[in-house]
Amino acid sequence: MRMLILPLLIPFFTAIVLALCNGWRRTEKFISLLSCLGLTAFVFWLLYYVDNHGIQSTAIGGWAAPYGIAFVADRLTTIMLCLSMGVGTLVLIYTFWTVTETQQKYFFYPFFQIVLLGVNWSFITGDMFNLFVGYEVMLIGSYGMMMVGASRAQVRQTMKYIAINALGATFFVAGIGLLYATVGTLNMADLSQRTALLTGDRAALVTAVSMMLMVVFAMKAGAFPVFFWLPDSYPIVPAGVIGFFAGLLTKVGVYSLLRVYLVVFRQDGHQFALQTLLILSGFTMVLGVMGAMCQWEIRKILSWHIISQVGYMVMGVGLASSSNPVVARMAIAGTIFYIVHHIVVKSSLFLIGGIAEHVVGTQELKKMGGLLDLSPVSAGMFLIAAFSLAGMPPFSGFLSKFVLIRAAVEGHNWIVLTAALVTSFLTLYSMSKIWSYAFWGHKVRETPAHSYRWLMVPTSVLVIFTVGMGLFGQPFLRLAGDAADEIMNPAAYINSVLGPVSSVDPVGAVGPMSPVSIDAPTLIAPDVGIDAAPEMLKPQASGLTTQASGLTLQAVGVMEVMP
Amino acid sequence: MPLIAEIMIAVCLVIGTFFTVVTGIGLLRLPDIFCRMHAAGKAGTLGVVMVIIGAIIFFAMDHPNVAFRGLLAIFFQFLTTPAATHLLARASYVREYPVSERTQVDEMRSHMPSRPDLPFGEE
Amino acid sequence: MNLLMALVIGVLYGAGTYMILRPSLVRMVMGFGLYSNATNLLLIVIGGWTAETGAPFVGDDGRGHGLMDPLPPDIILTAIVISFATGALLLTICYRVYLDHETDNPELLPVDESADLPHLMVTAQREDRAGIVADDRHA
Amino acid sequence: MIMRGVHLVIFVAIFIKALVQSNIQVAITVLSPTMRIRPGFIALPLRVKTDFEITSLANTITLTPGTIAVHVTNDRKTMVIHALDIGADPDALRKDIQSSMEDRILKWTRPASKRPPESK
Amino acid sequence: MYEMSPWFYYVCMTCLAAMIVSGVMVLYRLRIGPAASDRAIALDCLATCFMGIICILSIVWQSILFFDAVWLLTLVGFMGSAAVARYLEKGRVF
Amino acid sequence: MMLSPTASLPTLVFIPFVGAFLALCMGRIAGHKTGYLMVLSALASFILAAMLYAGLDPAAPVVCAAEWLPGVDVNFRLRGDGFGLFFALLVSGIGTLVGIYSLSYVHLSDNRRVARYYAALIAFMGAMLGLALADDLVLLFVFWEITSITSFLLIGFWYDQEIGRKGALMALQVTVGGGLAMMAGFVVIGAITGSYSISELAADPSLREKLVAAGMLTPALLLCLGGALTKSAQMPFHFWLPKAMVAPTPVSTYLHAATMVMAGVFLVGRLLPILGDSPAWTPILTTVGLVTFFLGAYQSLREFDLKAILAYATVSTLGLLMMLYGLKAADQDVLQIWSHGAYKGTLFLVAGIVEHATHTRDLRKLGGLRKVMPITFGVCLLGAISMSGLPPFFGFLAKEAFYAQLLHGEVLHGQPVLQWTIIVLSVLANAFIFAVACKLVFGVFFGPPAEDVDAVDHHAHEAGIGLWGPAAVLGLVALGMGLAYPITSQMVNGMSSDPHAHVHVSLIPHDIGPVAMSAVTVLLGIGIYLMRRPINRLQDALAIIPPMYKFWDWLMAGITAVSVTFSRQWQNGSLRWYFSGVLLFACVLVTAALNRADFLRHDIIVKPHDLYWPAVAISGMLIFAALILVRAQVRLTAALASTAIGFLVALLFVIYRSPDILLTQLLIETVSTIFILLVLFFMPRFSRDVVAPPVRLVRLIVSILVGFTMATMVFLCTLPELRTEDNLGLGYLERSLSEGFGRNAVNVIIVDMRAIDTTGEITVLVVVGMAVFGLLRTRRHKA
Amino acid sequence: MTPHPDGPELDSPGDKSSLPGSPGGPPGSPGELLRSPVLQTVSRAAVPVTIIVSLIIFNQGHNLPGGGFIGGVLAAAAGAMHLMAFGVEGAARWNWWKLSVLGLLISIMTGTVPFLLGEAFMNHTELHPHLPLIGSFHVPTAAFYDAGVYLIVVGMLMTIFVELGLENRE
Ligand code: NA
Ligand code: NA
Repeated sequence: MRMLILPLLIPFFTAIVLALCNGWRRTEKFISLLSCLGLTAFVFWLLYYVDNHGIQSTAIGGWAAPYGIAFVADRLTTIMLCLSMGVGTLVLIYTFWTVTETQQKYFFYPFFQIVLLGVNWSFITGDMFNLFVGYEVMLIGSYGMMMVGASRAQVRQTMKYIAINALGATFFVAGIGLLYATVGTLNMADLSQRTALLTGDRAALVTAVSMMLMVVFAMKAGAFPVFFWLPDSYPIVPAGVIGFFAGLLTKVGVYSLLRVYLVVFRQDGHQFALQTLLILSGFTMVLGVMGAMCQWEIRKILSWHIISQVGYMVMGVGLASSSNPVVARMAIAGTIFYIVHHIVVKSSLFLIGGIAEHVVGTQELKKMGGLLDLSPVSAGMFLIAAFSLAGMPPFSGFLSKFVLIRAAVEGHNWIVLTAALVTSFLTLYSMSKIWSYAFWGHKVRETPAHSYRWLMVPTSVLVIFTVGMGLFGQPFLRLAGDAADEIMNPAAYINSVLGPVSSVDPVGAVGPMSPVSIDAPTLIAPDVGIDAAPEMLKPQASGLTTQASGLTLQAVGVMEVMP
Repeated sequence: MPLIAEIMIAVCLVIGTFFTVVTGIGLLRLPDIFCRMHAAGKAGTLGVVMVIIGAIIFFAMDHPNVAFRGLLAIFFQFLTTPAATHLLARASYVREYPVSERTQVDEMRSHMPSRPDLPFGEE
Repeated sequence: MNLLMALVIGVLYGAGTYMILRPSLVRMVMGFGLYSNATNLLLIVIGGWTAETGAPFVGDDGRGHGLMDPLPPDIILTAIVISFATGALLLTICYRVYLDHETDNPELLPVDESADLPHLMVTAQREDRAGIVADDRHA
Repeated sequence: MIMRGVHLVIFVAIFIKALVQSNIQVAITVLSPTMRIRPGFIALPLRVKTDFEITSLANTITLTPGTIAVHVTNDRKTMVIHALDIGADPDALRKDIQSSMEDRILKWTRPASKRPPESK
Repeated sequence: MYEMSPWFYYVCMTCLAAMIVSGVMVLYRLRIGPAASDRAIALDCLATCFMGIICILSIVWQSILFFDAVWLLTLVGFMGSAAVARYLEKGRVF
Repeated sequence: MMLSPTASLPTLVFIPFVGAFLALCMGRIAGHKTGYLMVLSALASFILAAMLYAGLDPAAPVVCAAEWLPGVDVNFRLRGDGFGLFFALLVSGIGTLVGIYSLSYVHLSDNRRVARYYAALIAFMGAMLGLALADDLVLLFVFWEITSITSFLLIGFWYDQEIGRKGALMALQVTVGGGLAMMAGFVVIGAITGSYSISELAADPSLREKLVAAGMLTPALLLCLGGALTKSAQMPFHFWLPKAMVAPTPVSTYLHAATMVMAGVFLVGRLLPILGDSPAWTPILTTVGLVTFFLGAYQSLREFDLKAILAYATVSTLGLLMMLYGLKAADQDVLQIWSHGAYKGTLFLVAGIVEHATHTRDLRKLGGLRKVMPITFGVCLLGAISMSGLPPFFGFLAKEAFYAQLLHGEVLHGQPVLQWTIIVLSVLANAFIFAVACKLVFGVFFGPPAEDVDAVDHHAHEAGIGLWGPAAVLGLVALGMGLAYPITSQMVNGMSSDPHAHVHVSLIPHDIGPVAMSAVTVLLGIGIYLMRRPINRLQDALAIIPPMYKFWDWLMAGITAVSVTFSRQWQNGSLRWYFSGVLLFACVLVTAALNRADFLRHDIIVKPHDLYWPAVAISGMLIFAALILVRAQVRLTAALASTAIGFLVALLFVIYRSPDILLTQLLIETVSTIFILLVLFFMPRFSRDVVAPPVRLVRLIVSILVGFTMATMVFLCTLPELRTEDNLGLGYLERSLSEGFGRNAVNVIIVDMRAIDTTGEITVLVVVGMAVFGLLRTRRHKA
Repeated sequence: MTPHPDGPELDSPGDKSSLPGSPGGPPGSPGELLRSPVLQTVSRAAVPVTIIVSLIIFNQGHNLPGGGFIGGVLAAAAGAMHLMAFGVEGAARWNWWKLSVLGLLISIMTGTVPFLLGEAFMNHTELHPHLPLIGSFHVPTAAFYDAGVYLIVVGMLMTIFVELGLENRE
């Protein structure tokens, strides 16, 4: 499908045109909006299309994978694209009323498009090194946005942000190099089918390489212990944009964890990486929320909460190490669901924080108060978003936590479950703190400092979404479940990229195997029989057996794990 | 490749290498920065030019465009190395890098009128 | 050969680490330069080496046997450029940070990023309107 | 015009010879165990005027025996050179440079009419 | 590709070794300085040595692919030295 | 329009939510009239619930089920059984009365605030109705948490006052914290049994056996109790309830006396058939219940704030209920809840009236209101007598049944010590309650008013019917249900969570035991009331342990303190620390992974013929140059050493036959040098390393670790045994000329085969250029 | 001041407040020292040659070492030499970043044209244009892509050179 290039091409051209239109303020906004709306429409159509017609891929430049670079759109990718463009467009609209003249003059909108470009790029690419490139494009755009305006704090914190990311980039490239040395390819689908054949020392070495890459993804995701950059840099991101950054940038890391540790690395013993992630997730959750507990600024509190929330998602990825495919599937589906929820909610919270700043002129809780009287609608939106973040029903946060907690329970991961619950409680604590200080209390001023009416429009869309996602979660759960199926069974992914007959035959010591039989060992881990929990597995068992016997390649669509 | 060509190339290489080694030794042995520049600016130039000539001869038959590149290199070498030496030498003098005590005369000093106003402290 | 190169790469990474951990922004940037070089070496090393390997330039027959794997150089080229560009940006920013804070020791920079957070939209807009831009250098 | 071309060729030939000479001289100096050098800075009054001439002279001086051009004064009347071995009489060195280098450069850079008188 | 005479090969390798030795000496000057110009000169000479090394390797391998690096190194060496000279003299390069 | 029973179930739940939404929308215009929405929706729900109750078939209750989240086995399932409908009637009935009461009680100038109040109150009612009728654990949890949220908003009605905010926050945190545990418990149940349906779980023993088999019966119980005990304010989680009394009186009456606090009890009743087999059930619930029962009553006597007194009395009754469930005496749950709801509702509303009239709730300042507020006095008497358990009131019936259960209950049979402990403490607790009832009536309505409260004399007045009417209705319920005990008996047995309940409810005693205990209770109660001052002093002397809420505050303060330390120490802004963290993390991860296989058995032998000697020499120079850079104390030395390193690396690229990157590297290094020189002009000199020796050591160790780790990885990955020869390289070469029209395979890859990589790379370049331009120009313009 | 282990610090420009603003400078000022006919003459010769060579390098990239990036850096290096000799004021008149944006546009367009023609994005092919005088020759479309890269590199490097060169120049 040639059109898969559009999520890159449109931001590209938009960025170029915007750079050339530098100085025409209204034109810039108009073009940005037009481009974002168009691309949003496209990616939502793409989601619909992929959901109905299976995984789509395209060979850039007509060079077939694994030599050329393939762009692949499976459900996970298109979900992420929809999120990035949807939230991106809303935040763009929000910035129309927050961006300053200086910021716009020095390339605010072109950089915005570059960030979108990089984010979309990271989501859609099917090549490890191209993923690195996508990361770098995203990062470079984020550097630009972070310091646009060039205040002292911005420049200083951007310096640290760049430095830490430079460290990450080093490990990324080194890891990719070592991966190529040991596996011999960079295409994700090709890697997937090759690593599945690895055993012994080489498998262990590839695991070590995967751990080196984990530093990068964990860092990008903001996981323990490498989330240093996040609480330091987010508070200086220009208002509005922070909503986008908070929602999307860390999720690129989580997406990569899902993609890389479940699809790309399937060698013997690859669960080690997932188990490590599970351990990290516990720390991430608890420490993230601990960091938030003592903060007195909305942005900082919310920034720290990103970390703890990322902990949940990483927990989901880690829970996928379960040898029980039902649990793994639920964990992955839960993670995807959580990603959707978190992007929406965290973005909306930051946007509301921006509105609060607009109304009372500060972000410091101790100087705020009475927002409930000053701006009741935004107070209501905050209440919904905050309770959603804390996992309270009936909002999306509850459902997402529920699924993950169920996966943790079914996987008997009691410690991480405890961490998740404690985190949830402390999240509520600090959300209620914001509410109590900023929205309750005495009015710090009689009327809003600035008009904020238009800022409510994009914000309310996000808030309505989180309510809708909580009340009518089934379509999302279904989609997340199907996406999880695609991830757990990469055969369809591989076929889509490399064609039904693989263009690179796995040769050498390992011996030829067809891609179909490769999937058997990961789908059903040898130690889990169908009879381990017969009732529980019953509905799935038939689908899985079909898979295991390797009868059908297009099993993804057939498999109906959820009853 | 005819023997004579090999001999010519070998001679060029040996001469070039000799002068390059001389550069290295000179750089280590000569007493001050200005003297060391003599070694660098001259021996370096001739040494590398000879090696390049050797290479040009070697590739002359099969790859004529190497001659073009080689001559380009020689041209650049003659153009730039003395200029670089000149610039560095003056900078060194301006910065008052220590001059060997063997230096006999210094007519430079009188030709630098603005010297007392040097923008740099004695660091 | 690979042990030798592993040694060199290890030394470069170690030296780079030492440089970035020192309290000087310029040294940090140079440390990242070392990292970049080490990574490039790593990439070229994984391409494999034998004395007979040729450069990845195919002849008229279009065959590629006995030639260097061209993918690692390609990766290096992209990575080198990206790290160079990032390094240039970082260097410029380090310069700016020094001008702002009059120290090039990152450990001495203010920790609390909100202490001089001027971009609070409200402030910025006001100053924008007044024609002066938020320069809080001596705030 | 043709004469200037001839002079250029002569200049190049002499220059190459001087280059080799200078290299050998430096090599001998460097390799000699005692290293007998008498370095010094010498001012050289200039007759060349244009940027091109000055640069040619400076490069030539730098590439030839034991001398490097260090400085050209702003009035372009003097060039300071550093010599590895100024010998007993700096004026002899000055005169040598003027006659072997500066005159020959002037011969191919300018038509005879515009040439200043050759040095004695 | 032609089969080069063994003595010629050894001459080349000896020259290569001598070039590398020269490079080491130059690098040592880069280490000890003392003046910044010393180091700049040393770097320039290092580039010169590398030109020699690349030329000789090109001959040994009978490959012209590396030859562009030779004249590039000339330019590069000059750029470096000139920049350092400007830096030392004026502080600013441009 | 007649609704089918199946449809009326969800309708009665959703009516209040629609009402709440309307209240929010119209509140700005309607102002206080929004309260009619409350009355109307409560009444509508009540009527629907009553209709459902009228048509209830105990064997086959009405069920309304719809798919909600089939992906996680969660369904929208409402079930109108007796116990659920009782609760729905309670909620909507008291809701109607509280709505009417609020119309007169709530007076604020801010219409929006009033609207928010009613919206929260109505939404709360909806959530309680949903909770009562939910037949799915997850759905129940959803409604459960909505009650927490709305309760939070209602307690925080006086949000411009510190005390209001604190009370609300504490209530929220405690109940939601427990709720989270409860959710985990529900998930455990659902995950193991595969069903969240309460009725299914209760009816199907095979599902419960799964829990037993998985060993999760008791853990699930403990987790679920986390929610129930906090919500129902059981010791030691009771402390939020008195703090929640800052809420307006209608809220206290409705949420914190009659309905919401009963949710925990209700849940325990729902769980009894599911988790009652757990050996922990009786010990935990009985102990917690008994302690709460006794201490609540005990504490109640200590208080002087009308609402605090009532709050502790409520806590006490909640304990009683828990204890009953602990003793598996589920048959009298409705009896107890109902009687408590009636009299406690009355008393709370009366307290509100008194406060409304006198602007104080302090018993020590009140007194003598009998004459000024005769109707209120009468109503109060109804509630107080019922509370004290005197016939012929409803409270008497409940207490008799309770004592009978203590004497004849099966669980306590054969454990005399335990039985008598419980009996003694229960009698004592009831005596305290009796004394409290006396204290209320006499303290407020008799005796002289305190001198410093002129309010009593000058402003106190009888309330309107809007205020005392609802209270009177409740009080009459307390009286009427006692008088009409045969009907009461039928109803409470029919609605009990125990389908086989047949509690003997009668004003005419048929057993001497309970009557005797009642007599003792009354006598003791009178004694305590008379001795209340010395007892209060004794209580003050005994109060060594700080109140529980302080422990909670300390806990949260402790967590915050840890948080402060953590964020200061961890997120300390030090790049050095950040880098070290990342690097060590990388080393640890890689080493941990490498340790999983024995790589040492691969021979590490230097094969001389494999070494290319120029590479060795260049490597040596490279290491030397790296040392120069590391040791450089002068900036220019460092810059030049960097360049030298770049050149040496370029030379290694020659060895590795890669001319393209050779050229690139040379040029890049030169340009980098120029950049560095450009910037060095502005930067300060390198300072001497001023860091402390330990820091230096750590830095050295980290450097060595990183170098070693990377070297190991490179070495292993390039070992012939471990490196793969089956890579893409040859494929690229073979396609270069034929399909890419170029001999330079690297360039063909760059501009064609993997051109999209290069596109990203050039994008980065462009953006860096623009970013530098923007950064420097912005600041230059400012300067 | 503590002495350095490497002897006196010889590289620092010291107090930069008194530094000359531009090359040259009025007679008698410190900047006067810096007038350099040699550097200017050398760059007059070297800059055009380097730029021509950079174009050659750019052109040969498909079959020999080289390409847009290397050519671009080389051209920018020539630019740097020019700036060193003649100062940044002249070059500062242009917005160099626009050149890089233009280059990006060209590169992307090269990929987009085949996309619009119904093929894969960035599907390169060989063109065989026929021009008067020059005759028929073949150009891989990848060359246009590379030309964009060339412009980008020149634009980006010159931006940074010029902007850093302009810093602190009142
Ligand atoms: Na680099
Ligand atoms: Na590339």
